[in-house]
Amino acid sequence: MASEQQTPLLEFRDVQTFYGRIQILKGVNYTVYPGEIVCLLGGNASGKSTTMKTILGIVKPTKGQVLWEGEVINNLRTAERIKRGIATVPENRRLFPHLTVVENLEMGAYTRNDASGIAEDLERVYEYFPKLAERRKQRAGTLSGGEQQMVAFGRALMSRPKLICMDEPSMGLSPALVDQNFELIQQVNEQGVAVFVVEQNANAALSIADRGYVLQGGRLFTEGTAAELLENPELKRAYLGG
Amino acid sequence: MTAKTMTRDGRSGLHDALSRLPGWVWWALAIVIAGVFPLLNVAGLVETAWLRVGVISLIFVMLSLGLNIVMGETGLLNLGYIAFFAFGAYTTALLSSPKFGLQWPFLAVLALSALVAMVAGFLISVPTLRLRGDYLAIVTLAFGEIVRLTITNLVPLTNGPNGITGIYPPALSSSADRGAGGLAAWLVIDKPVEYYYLVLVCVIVLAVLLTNLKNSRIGRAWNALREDELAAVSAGITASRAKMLAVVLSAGIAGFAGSLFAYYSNVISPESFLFMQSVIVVCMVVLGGMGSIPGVVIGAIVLQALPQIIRQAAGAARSDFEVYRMLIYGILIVVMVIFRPEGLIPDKIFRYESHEVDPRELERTRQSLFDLEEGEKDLEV
Amino acid sequence: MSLDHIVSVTIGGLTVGMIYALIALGYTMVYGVLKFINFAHGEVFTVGGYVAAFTLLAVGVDADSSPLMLAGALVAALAVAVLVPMVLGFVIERIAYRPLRGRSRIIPLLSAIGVSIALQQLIILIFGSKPVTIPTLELSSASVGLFGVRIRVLALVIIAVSALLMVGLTYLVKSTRIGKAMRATSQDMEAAEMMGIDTNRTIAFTFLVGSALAGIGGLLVVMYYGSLKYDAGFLYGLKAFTAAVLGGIGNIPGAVVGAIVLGMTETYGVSVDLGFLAWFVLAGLVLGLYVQMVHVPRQRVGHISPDRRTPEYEQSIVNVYRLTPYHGVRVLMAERTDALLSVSAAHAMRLMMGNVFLAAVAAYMFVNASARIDTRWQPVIAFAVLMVILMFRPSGILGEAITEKV
Amino acid sequence: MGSVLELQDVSMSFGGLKAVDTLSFTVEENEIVSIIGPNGSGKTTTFNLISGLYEPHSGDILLKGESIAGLRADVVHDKGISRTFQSLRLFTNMSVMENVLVGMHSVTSGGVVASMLRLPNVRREERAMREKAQEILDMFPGRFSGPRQSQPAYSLSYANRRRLEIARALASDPALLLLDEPVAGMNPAESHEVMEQIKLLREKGYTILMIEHDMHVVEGVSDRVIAMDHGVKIAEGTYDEVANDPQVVEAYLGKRAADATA
Repeated sequence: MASEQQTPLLEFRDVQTFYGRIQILKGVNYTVYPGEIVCLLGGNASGKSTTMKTILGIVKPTKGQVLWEGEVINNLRTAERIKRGIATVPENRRLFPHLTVVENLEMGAYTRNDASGIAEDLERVYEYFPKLAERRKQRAGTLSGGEQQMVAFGRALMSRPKLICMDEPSMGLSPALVDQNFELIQQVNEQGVAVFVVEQNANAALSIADRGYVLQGGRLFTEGTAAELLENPELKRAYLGG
Repeated sequence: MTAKTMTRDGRSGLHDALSRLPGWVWWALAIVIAGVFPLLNVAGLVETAWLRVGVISLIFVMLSLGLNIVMGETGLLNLGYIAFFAFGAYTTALLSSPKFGLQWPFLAVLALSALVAMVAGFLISVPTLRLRGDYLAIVTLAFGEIVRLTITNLVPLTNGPNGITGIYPPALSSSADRGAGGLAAWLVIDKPVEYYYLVLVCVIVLAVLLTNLKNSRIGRAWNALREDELAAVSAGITASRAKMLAVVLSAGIAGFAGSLFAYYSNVISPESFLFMQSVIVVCMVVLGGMGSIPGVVIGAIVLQALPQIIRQAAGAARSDFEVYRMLIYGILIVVMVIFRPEGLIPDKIFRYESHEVDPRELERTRQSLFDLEEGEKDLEV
Repeated sequence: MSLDHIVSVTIGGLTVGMIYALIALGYTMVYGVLKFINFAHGEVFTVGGYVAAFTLLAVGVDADSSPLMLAGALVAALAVAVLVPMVLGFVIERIAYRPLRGRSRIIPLLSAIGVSIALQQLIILIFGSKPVTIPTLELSSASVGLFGVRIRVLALVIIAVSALLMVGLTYLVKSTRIGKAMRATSQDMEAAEMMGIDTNRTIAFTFLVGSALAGIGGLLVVMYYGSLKYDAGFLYGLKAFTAAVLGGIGNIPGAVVGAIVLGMTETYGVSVDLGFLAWFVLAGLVLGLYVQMVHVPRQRVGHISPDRRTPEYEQSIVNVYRLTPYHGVRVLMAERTDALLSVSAAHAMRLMMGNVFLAAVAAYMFVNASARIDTRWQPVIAFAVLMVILMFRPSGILGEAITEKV
Repeated sequence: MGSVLELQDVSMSFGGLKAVDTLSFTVEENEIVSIIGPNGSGKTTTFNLISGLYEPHSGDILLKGESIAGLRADVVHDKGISRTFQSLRLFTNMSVMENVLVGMHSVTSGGVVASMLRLPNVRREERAMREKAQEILDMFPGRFSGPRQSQPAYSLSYANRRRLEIARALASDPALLLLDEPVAGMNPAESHEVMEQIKLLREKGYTILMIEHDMHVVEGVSDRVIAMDHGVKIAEGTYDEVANDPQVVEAYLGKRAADATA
């Protein structure tokens, strides 16, 4: 799927970030090629969430470069990044609980101005998740966990992304929902959208990913294809419960 | 130690040397200055007007020390604090003026004034202390205004806007003895210098008592509630009792100060108990440093005495002057909370609300807020 | 109470209520989005009234002005009454509030108080400390007959204009893009940022809208009463805040309902006999007794775990509520080891205190049935409503009950 | 008389959603029990119920046979349960020493007037408190020594803050210690140290109920493990029993994990 000659969709070059004086990312390098599923594994506080925020532009790197399709985007605003094709499914979904399903989906297309395009994409999301069409006027907070997950995915798709960043898709969810989530990721990926999954549950993530990075204490501990990582003895001990 | 090592962090050697002086040196110095100041007046070097400024400043020091207990130590913003001052002042005025022809003994009136304010503090704290910080601030504001409007409207008791006049000076003896002259006359406090020393002694005693209290388990309980109520409660602190104690104690101090104020100024009227006065005391605590006893003392003196000095020097009219003064106070609060929230003289380790938060904590905070803080209202249509 | 009295008092209450509502919306929107009480909002209202009044004075309108000139002056006054507060609100947010975002509640509140005080002094410095008074205009004194009562046209205009603005605001927040951004920001600021919403701009917009409404409120007050004092914003601001809390802060229709309720309470409070008001208090007492005697005990009994549920235990819980203070005090003193009983006893004491207070008030009112509350006490009514609502139902009449333990 | 803590059919729901559903378990004297389960399975709610932050809608909680359900958190603390929080909740503007001293609030008694006047009994108590606090801080060798004790808690490293929270909870000599994810966010070396610390506490006779995600720590210290999912206890037993329980594997360790390791 991914060829090395292609321009990477997203690239981190020696990115370092600080919160005050505390350094979180201590120089990390990632690349994501179009159409790939890449997972980022790591325990609590390894810098996963910060990576996520750095991709979205909510946190700005102190050093190093974030590149999007070969162009440095270190100082680009979040809205600009979304326009260029980055979307997110945040941890715990983070829907707007008092907004209706439609309104939540529309928030995903907030950066766009083409009413007809938005309407089209809305239809596309409904086709994708027929259940949401039934519930379109319902407040998001009243939906079941599985339906909320669909809204979160639908919301990300509304900006016509090239890359979806997925933060902890298994966090706090029942096994059935986790499975649904990973199936959704694969489904979305089959449409040609690259997915960057940040996950603690290494087994689940590696079972769908093409490649993976392992983060520990703000540094990359190891990286490789999913198959390589699954066989890595140290990883087995640390994350796979082996 | 050489001067070189002292200046290693780029500060001047003097500054560094000064900051190494133990705290009691500063206290002693302050007390000496405050104690000697009126002697200059006795010696004819300083006008009596300055002594009056001194007395009022010291009364405001007491008020600030009292407010600091709730605002600085316990973290409860009280915007109606001046109401307790009013309770003390009116209790004194009613018990020691021609209004009802009463002249109770000075010490009894002083104690009773503090007590009345404490009871008021208790009554208001019972239903309100469960409220969140910002709501509590507004409730106390409403309470302060209700008290003031009641004083203004309850003419038979308070003479309304005209106030109560002719409050007798504090006397340790009864009025009958005083007519006889001699020792009894000595026990009347009616000269500015005498008032000054009376209030100064009260302030010093109060500062010592409050410093002791601050460094006791009770002071720590207050601080813990200010820092994190949930954790404090989980560490065994009864929030309602500790907060109530803070409110009642601070009310008592305000009542006490109010009594001294009434005795000193001879006349009291609702004008002295406006919302603005509450804000002024808040301003003193913010400027000096919330939770810092020396800071609060300095804050009160700076904000009360300095404007008077400037006013006398500039010879400005009173009303104009008040406008500029309040304008500056308003701006001062904003500037302080933005740029130096810990105040001029911060409490020993106090760095109010300006932590560098470890993101590892941040990641978890949301979850925990979600767990425990219900009832946060979002915008709804 | 004759019908015409009721009509005129109701219209009067509705008019002030609508003015409170215009200001209350600013409080409620800012609180909804930032969870912060914008204490300086009352002063923004005053500034609106002042600049409008000075515009009218500058144009030189009086009772003899031609309709065209009058119309022109009003449009100009409206324009400045909207624009100046907007700029002011924007600047305040930028300078005094934005740097404090994310700090604990009382810090930005302190800043807001500072701004409020400073603004009040600035108004004095710029416009003087005397109330600004506009000439009597035909427009503001005209009246029409309604149900046999003379009603000022301006009162009806105020009610209509305010209602219109509120409908507009509801549409704005509910259906427009920026309105949705406001709601999204209010519900989850970080998630809103992840969607590409510029939350800073959204918050600034909230301040702009709130300030504009307050400015219009200022204009209407100047027109209605003919004058405005530099410190009017303090009382109007607090009343509007009361209204916002009364309706459930953060809730836009709630602010309007709360404002109308407050306006009515205030107006009726000083316009009718105590004997009439006493019935309302009595109704409150009946409700309070029902809560204490029936509702709460039933709830509490439901909390007893099944294995400890004996008829005696159930009865003792009920007794604590019904026979306080005797049982309550005894339980508090002697049986503090029993969780449910001691918690219930303390709770029962609080309820009882409230009911005794209500009974005393009702009794006083019936005894002095023909007396009226002096208008001097009118501000006290608003403050008392504020205290009572914050103490007993901080979520407001339209909000869901907030259940906080700790 | 046996169990230190006993939960009897405790239930609690938030707006219709059952966070804890008829949960029953016991913790025996000098035992370390761990609760595991996915986020949202009701673990922290259980802690909040035990420590008095929530009131159970039904069921009972007994501490040494005495009902504590529905008591206020400070009263529960007085009765002998102290806790740490998943999200750190230190008194950040107070010193390390003061944080520990606050933990002793309920076992000391100095009154207002006596404290203001610093009467001899207050001084004596204060001295005893500081000695005791010193003892507790010394249980973390090298972490809170000398001048560090008077530094504010915000100046500590993340791991030391977690340790200080444990120290504060120990200050009142609790009958039961609740640890909510004591090694969350720590690196393996730090986790290991805390693990040793917890073992040491058992030797000193403490009884501990703990929530933890780190399975190495759970395995290393627990006498018993309780697994929860959706507010219900789905398994209980030794670490090996629970870790191999198919329901636990499915709910917590993950089906795919099960497939992958199978």
